[in-house]
Amino acid sequence: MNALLWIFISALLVNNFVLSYFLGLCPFLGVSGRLETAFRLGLATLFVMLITALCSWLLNTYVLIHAPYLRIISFIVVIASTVQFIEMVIKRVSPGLFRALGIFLPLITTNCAILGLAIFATNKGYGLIEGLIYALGAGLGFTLALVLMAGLREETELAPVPRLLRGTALNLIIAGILSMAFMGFAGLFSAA
Amino acid sequence: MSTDSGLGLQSASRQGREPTSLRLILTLSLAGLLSGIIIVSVYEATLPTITAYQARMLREAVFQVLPRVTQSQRLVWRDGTLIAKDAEEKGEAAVFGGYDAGGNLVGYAIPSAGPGFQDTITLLYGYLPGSRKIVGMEVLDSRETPGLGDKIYKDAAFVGEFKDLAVDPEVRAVKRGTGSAANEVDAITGATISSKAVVRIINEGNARWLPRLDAGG
Amino acid sequence: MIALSTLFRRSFAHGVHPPDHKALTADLPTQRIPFVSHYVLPLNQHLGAPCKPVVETGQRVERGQLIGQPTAFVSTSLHSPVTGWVRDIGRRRGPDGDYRESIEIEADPFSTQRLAPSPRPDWRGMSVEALVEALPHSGIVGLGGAALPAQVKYSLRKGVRIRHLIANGAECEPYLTNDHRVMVERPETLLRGIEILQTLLGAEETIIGIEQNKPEAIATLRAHIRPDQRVRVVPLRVKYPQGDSKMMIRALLNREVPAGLHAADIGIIMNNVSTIAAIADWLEDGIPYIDRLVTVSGPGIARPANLIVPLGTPVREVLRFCGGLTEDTREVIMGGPMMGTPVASLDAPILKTSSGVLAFTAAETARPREYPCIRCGRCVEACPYFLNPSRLARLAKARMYDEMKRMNLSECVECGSCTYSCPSGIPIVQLIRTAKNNLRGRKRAVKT
Amino acid sequence: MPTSKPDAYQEFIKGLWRDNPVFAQVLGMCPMLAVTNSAVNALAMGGATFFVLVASSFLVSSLKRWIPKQVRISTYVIIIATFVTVIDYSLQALLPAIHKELGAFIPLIVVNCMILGRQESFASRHSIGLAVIDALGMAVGFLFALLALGSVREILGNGTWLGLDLFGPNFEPWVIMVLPPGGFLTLGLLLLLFSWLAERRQKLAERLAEMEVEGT
Amino acid sequence: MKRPDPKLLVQPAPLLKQPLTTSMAMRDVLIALAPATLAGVWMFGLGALLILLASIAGAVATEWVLLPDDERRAQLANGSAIVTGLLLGLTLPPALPLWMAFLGGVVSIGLGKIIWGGLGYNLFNPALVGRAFLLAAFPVAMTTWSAQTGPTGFFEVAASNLAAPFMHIDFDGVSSATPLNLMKFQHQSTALWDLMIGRTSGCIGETSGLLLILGGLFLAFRRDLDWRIPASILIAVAAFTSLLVLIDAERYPGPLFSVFSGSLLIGAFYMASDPVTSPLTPKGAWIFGTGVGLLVVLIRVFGGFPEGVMYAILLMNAATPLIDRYTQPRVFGKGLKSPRGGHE
Repeated sequence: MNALLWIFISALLVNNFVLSYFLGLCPFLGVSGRLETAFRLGLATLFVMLITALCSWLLNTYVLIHAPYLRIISFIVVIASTVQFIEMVIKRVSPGLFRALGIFLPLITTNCAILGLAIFATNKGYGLIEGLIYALGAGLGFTLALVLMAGLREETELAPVPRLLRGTALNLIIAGILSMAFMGFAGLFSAA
Repeated sequence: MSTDSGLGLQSASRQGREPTSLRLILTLSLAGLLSGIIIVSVYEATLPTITAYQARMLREAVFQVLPRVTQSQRLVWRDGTLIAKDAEEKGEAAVFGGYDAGGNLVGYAIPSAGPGFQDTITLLYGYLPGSRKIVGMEVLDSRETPGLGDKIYKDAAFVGEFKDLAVDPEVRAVKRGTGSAANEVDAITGATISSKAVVRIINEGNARWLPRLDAGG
Repeated sequence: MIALSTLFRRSFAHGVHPPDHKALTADLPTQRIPFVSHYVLPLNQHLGAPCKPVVETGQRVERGQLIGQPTAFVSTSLHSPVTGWVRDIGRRRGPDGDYRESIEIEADPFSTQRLAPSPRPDWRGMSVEALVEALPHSGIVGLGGAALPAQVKYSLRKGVRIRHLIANGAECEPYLTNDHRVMVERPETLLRGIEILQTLLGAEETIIGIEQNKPEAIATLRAHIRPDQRVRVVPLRVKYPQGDSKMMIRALLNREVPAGLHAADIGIIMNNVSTIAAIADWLEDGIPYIDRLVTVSGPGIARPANLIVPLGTPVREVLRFCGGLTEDTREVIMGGPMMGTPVASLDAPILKTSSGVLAFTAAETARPREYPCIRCGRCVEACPYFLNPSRLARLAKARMYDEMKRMNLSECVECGSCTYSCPSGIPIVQLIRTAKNNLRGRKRAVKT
Repeated sequence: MPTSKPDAYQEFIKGLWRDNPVFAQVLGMCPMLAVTNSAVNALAMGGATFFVLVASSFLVSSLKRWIPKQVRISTYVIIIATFVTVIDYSLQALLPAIHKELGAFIPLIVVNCMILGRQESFASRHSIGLAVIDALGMAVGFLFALLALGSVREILGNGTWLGLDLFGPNFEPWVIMVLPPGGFLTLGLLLLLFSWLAERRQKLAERLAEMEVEGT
Repeated sequence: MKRPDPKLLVQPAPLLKQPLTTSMAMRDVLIALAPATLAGVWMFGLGALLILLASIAGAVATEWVLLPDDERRAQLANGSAIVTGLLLGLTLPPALPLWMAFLGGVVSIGLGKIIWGGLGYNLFNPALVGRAFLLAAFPVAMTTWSAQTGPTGFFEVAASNLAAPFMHIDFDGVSSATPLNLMKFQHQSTALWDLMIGRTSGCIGETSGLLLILGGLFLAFRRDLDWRIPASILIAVAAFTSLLVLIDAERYPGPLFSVFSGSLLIGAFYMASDPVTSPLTPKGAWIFGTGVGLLVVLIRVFGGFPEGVMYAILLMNAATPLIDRYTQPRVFGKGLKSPRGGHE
């Protein structure tokens, strides 16, 4: 139980995918302009992460044990096709959800946070449950970082930010400060 | 932003007519085949070097934590006994037996991992079943704070604490200068959490392995 | 104990406490200013459509004679404040420096200036609809500042039953004491007007809300209310903007008028005490609205006063009557200091809405340098409508007007509490006004 | 993107500065920030990316006639993933110490938007020669950016450069620089520097143009 | 009418103005901090004073260099850079090298304020941005505490204070554990009265609990801060720690210790309540303060650091735009059932 809690907290806060591992920076900087979209992208990513955790566990357990050299290629192929498949299913089953998440799904394919999740979970040797908890923490952590960032960025739009800084430079510095703030979570529950 | 400019979703209308599905599948299969060939050949070419390197690193680590050892053997716990097993299997924990030149068992190198200050700390420590002592510790992997937490492997004094450490009743980390008992480790000033994490990871390793080693050794 | 009772007086939430400065004029009886030679009467002294002149240049007019008639439902009449001749009909500078179509009248210096009798309607047995028909002929507008033609409030939606009539005697703007003088000097007229309106509307009760810094008005009115009249005087906490109709209703009846609706929609009609007195003058004596009660005050005025001023009198003449401006005067305001407008020229005429003429010196007009908003939240705690002025101002500066609309920009009544309380000296109300104008302009552009 | 008369030199040079994938296009940041806590790691990551980009561009441009557009992205991904696997194993065999440092981030080259972007927008539309030159330019630009970032972080964060001790043993390192916040902050400030330089250059060019007009 | 009309001003309404300015608010903060500052200097000696001066100098110099010429005078005059520098200095350990304090001031203003567009637009507390930077950059120097010098050693400036820039610092013999360190790593409590009057080691300005409360009450009285924020922080900390004490009184620190130890009071009264970086709405203020309080206890008790006030405030700063957004009070007259189908 404690181990699972730590896996969750670690992925959510201590080793936040974006702020500590720099994963998923493209969407983090690209789609954090508006709070609504940021939140939706976060949820879509969380969803795909959970599916990816499942798939990568299946791959690890049944395929890659025999052919470890196919790791990278099989992960990326599985992620891409999963995203495509999910897209089709959502479109068929829930058009409302599709309208909400649809445009983000293709973006998620090239989100390194997803591939990173699969690779890290493999490297850490997580089982199915641990992998799912890890994905849950990572996805929620990604959403948290994205939503916080979006809130801050919407605010900076009203500010007389120096012209040369406006855009990615400022966003990176904001991310840096956020990342400093998240350092406060270091060691959280590790001694529990 | 970046993906737009990067992926450039503009349609490239080079092909005149629609290719058949068969052709699409064929193309992808060919690509897969090609990539498979490349990957497998590189894998085959590099595998011996990689395995050799990994084995050497592991051996060196074992030698590091166990003195007077010249060879080691991977051991797994199965059906109440320790058996020698070189092939790794998923989900199966192992220790390394260290033997001297005469083939006599000197001690065990026990790997253990657990949460540290920042991320998981993986370490290996040497244990002598005869005297119930830890005789060496090496951190294999960690992301502790540079300059502070990383003293768990950079600070010779701290690493030295594990050169002669009793495991009974349980290893304890105490403030520097106050520890005198055989089972006490002086924590690093300013990196108490990391020091305590190391001790806890060792205790966890002990809890998992010592009963087995004492029983099946 | 007064302080303690103040604390528990009924009021609305939020608001500000500017010093009231009413002692300068509160006890000065009203005086009639002598007639002057020229009067300028803009045709739109009220909200809605300007009235249409019914006189020609050169024509002789009597005091009280109709010179402009309403052109729409939201419009009202204009009567000559003097006996004399129409000199010109053309564009003249209004108080805020804009040019308005106006009738200029030269007073007949030898006239006795007797009021020409107007045909007055008989209010007894009148229906509310008939009242709405009659009021445009009086020229009366809401004298609390809105300048909405008086009949508009009384055109009730179908099925609405009025339970309460509220007489607004709050007079929450600092310096102004003209409503106060009406209540002190003409309680019978006011109560008569209340009786008439209460009867016509079939209202159960009338409440006169008065800020408790006017104890004389409270006492006088209480003394004059007959036991058979269902009228109460309720003292209110001294707080700006207590006179805002929705805040007044909140304070008196603890009811919230839903956004986008009017008081009448929830069965309440509220009029300023001066308006009610003017309605009584019209219905009882046939006096149209030609004289305005003006408080002349402020540190720049030699002799502050409460004056009865014929409409159209130039501010210069009003000031001259009060001994002129002091040397250090920097600003002359028409209306109250919170919502009034500074005049660009002393030639500006007194309008139906000119409740005050205030002269401010450098001490009052000095503005600290504007600093960026530090989100201290004083404006948020000041806004009686629970808006977020800090954010609205920030959005206005970034020209994000649509976002402002989402933040309920339209609910702002521009009372000025936020700007008053802002330590960074940000002209929040002005920014809000700009945004409203911009949105309005855009809507118009879409329509055409 | 395709110019009417592509000039090989121009194609190469643009990736270095004007269209620098990191500083100008802000692409491929995920692997970049994570591994640039030292110049050596930055070089290794840059080198790996260099190999993957150039090799993929070569292959894609030479195969472009046979790749149907419906499956082109999938094919590119397969090609890129193949080369990433190749470099992953090669590094593991040849430079095991560095591979241990870069660890999980080598596979992430697959999703470096910059690489896929070059295939889609350039390599698939140009001749082999141009594609390779473009890839070389971009890869060198990427390497340069990584090195710049890694150098700043290593020098301040560790007092060394490429492992060489710069300030002697008494240097007090700025640990934050090798931690995640340092990556964000350094890249942000480098971007600021880049846009400042770019603006200054543009102003200079405008001034020169004005002077020329006056001169004629 | 001999005298010409005066030149009339035409300003937009309202034409009255509350006599209150931003620089007055900043002056209030300086006044409120004065007792604790003096106490800190008295207890930790001349070195502490030098640190305060260095961090203020860093802040003011950065503002001077980075502001455009026409803004300088006005921005410096409002005193916000001095407040930032002083607040930063008060949260630094007394043995810190002066150059680090100066660097902290530079970062506070540079990354904490200027890049956001200057005063009023920064989304994180500038002093804490500077401090977080220093703590991440120089973890050892920032967590080495010296004992109080007392009046006799007032003029003895520690060698570490005067360390050369960029050079390694020798902290031999200056180490002394703070109450929070003692609690976290050795489960030792400190006498409450010592905590209240500041007879402990710690950051320069954080030790004198009672003086900090005094200044905080002054600010609350002057309405320079939203009393809800410090109130909710203290309530949350006290409530959370009481709960923990109920679970295991041996293991967890009690509420009074938690409130008076570390930088909780200076953080609650002077940093979390910084209006620029905290929510505007009353409900938001409660949420913000409660969040800070919970995070402080979470980090102190379950996290890796003995002290979490700085991180807690920075994290809640990051959440402030979101809090503000979802706690807008109901606008007057909105959201009511409109009788008889209103015409909205």
